[in-house]
Amino acid sequence: MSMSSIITLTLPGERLFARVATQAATSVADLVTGNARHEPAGRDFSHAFELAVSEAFTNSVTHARENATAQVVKLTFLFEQRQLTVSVHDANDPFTIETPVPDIESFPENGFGLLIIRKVMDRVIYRRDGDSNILSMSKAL
Amino acid sequence: MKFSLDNIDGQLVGIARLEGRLDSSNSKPFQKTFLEWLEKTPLLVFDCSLLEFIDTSGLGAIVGCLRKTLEKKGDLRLAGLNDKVAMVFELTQAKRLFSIFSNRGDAASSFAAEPNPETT
Amino acid sequence: MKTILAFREEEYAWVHETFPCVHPLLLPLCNKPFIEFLIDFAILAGSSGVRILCDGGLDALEQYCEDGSRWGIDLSYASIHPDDSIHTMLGKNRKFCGEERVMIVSGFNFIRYDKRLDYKNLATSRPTGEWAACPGGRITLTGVPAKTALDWTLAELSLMPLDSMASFYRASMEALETGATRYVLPGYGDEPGCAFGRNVVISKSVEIRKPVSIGNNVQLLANTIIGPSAIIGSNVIIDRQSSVESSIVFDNTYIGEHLKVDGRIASGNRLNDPKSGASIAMEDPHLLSGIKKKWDIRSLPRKIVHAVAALGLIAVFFIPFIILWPLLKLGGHWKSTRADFLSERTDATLPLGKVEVDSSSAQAAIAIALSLDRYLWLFRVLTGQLALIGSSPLLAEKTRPDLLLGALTYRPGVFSYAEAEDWPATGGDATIVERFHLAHSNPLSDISLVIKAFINRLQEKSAI
Amino acid sequence: MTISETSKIGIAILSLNGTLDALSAPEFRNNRSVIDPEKTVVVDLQQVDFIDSSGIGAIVSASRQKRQPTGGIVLSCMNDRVRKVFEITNAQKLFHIFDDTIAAVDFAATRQKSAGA
Repeated sequence: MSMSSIITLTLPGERLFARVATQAATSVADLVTGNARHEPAGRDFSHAFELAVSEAFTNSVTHARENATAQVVKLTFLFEQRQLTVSVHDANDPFTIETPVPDIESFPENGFGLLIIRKVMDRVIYRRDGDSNILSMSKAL
Repeated sequence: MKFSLDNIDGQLVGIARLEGRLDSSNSKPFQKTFLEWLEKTPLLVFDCSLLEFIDTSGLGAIVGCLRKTLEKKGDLRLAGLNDKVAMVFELTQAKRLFSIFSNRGDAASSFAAEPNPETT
Repeated sequence: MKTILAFREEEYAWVHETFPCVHPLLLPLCNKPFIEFLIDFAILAGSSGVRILCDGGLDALEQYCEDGSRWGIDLSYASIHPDDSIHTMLGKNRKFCGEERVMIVSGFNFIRYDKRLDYKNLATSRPTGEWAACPGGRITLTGVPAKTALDWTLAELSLMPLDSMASFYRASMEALETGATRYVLPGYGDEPGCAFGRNVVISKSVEIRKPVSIGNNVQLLANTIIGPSAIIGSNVIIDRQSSVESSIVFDNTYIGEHLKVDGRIASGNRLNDPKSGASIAMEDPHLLSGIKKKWDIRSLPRKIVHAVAALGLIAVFFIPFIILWPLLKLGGHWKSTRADFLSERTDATLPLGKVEVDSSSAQAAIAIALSLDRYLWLFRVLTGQLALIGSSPLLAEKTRPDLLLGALTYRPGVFSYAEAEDWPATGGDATIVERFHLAHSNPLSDISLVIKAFINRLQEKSAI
Repeated sequence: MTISETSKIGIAILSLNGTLDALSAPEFRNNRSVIDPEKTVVVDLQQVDFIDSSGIGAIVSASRQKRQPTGGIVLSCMNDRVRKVFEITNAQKLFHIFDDTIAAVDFAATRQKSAGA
């Protein structure tokens, strides 16, 4: 199927809306997988987006600057050349995606988010655009 | 890399000890140094016991050395190849071109048993 | 009956070091992934469900085996701890085991079995307890036997630990020699001891000495000698005058010219001696060969020939391009995205517009058939930034470690050699055919390959 | 997410239902049986359809608070999607994972007994 137009979703930057973000991600992923959504590969594809968006959204909300007014997180979806890309935009301080893998033996509580994103996605690109962070995550069908 | 001359039964044998790696980064200067050795004697031994790694260009360099030695009616013999280096010689069948000895002493004394080469 | 296959990372840690590109449980034995021998045996013993337990990652394995529907069984996965006893493992999988008889195969071992024998009867009738064992693990049965014991001495079953490169080599050779009579092995062959995969190109002068097993997409070039006892994986090229005897060549390996591979395991650019355990990584882009890298001298005439041919193509396709391009562009069927690609020089990138034509209309189909989507790239050949034919351009963010070793492995082109040979255009398959041509092509053969690539694209598009 | 708690032979069984993510993790984290360092807890994940790193983090941190870190929390009945996230983060190494809750309780009870002895 072809879906080269961009879908945009803007959500308040609050934990409560994480489910809205992940459900949007799974819906879009299901849409592009079409009939394959019931097969293992299709299910993995939409689970990957559910996970990645959940992690990215949580990161955006957790690292939001205090007292920032009208804090929002924007998601864009683009399906092109059999590859789905979701970008998560926020207005937080810059960060890096080159985080070390936490050592599980020391029972870490966090730091897994970007590890998960990198594992389930084919490509993760972070870029700073003016005052916003854009985390683009792509996976080919 | 160390080079020494030994007198073995009246034969002047040059023994070069190769060390570390011989690859594209150092095979050219190696060939230049070799020409200096060759001027001293055409009977040569490469002691490879400290040679850890060799690649195509390193192997090419050693084969080139052999060719130049043979042109001078001498011979280049090898000694003490480690497993990895031996594997490269075997794989490329360069092994067939060389007389290979387990240590430098055997390689050097092997020249003694032969009649004098023609001097150039 | 149910089967549990249990592994501990520590048992196969050596595989990670020696063959890092493959998940140890997928290590190919005679061109068949290790785990499949075990799954075959579980099925032979009458299992309807198989569960794979491991204390390490199973991701790659799961991607390969999926849910087992390929074998007609239920395949599932679970994790264990390295010190779990059989009792604990059964507890952790109580739901899976149910009330049925369970066969537990533990350890990274090669199972010697014979597919002609009736293991199903044996597995249901043997008394509870150990069935076979070796230092690396055992096969155990739990639960009450359904029937009285048969004469089970008839069925051969033994285990061989795969604890080193040497034992892996021995097991592979054993599987090759006992061949398809005992195991289910991949490949086709008219005669026993000779198994070939799909798309194997054999030059006339090649000598094949049984037994051999050859994978998919393999090229055996002139005067090569294959075997006896050669296991050659998929996407492999054995170049002219080389011989492979008593050896294993892994997937995606290029064996250069005039080489003698005897008693070795070659994997990518790594050559291993299973007997001494010695292993050497060739720093050449492909397995050591006598090829002299004289690209700097040869590249100029090549560039001229490519540029002249590109100019010809530009002239020929100017009219179709000038007609179709505006039509498609206006109709929204022509999309161009600009991206940075890796250029031939390792330190530079090359911005290129990648064109995507939506092939729904007739004009679009013609445009694709005529490769007009590549038309603008032809101008890059004139400037020398692209070759007319070479590797598929790679996105700049992709890192290819072997790229640093010199331009021999990568020369971005308008068309790729993989397209000319009609090989799968992505992944390891394409890389290997591109490497071969990058090492062997000359300006003239390049032109004929461009024509081939062009015709392939034409046929492919008209087939759609 | 909802948590329902039962108990069997002295082992607390927490059955989670729904999504275990950043929003619902505190609820799990603050559960009384989870906090108690002496108590061995079996967490039944059968009805958990989604877990992310915050969920994993909550379970890992709960486990750290237990007197026996790799035995204080025993997991059961995770589906494939949940299992994958455990694998990605390598957290499966920290837990004993069962496909049956009763078997998990049996295991936890034996562990507790041998630890107490």
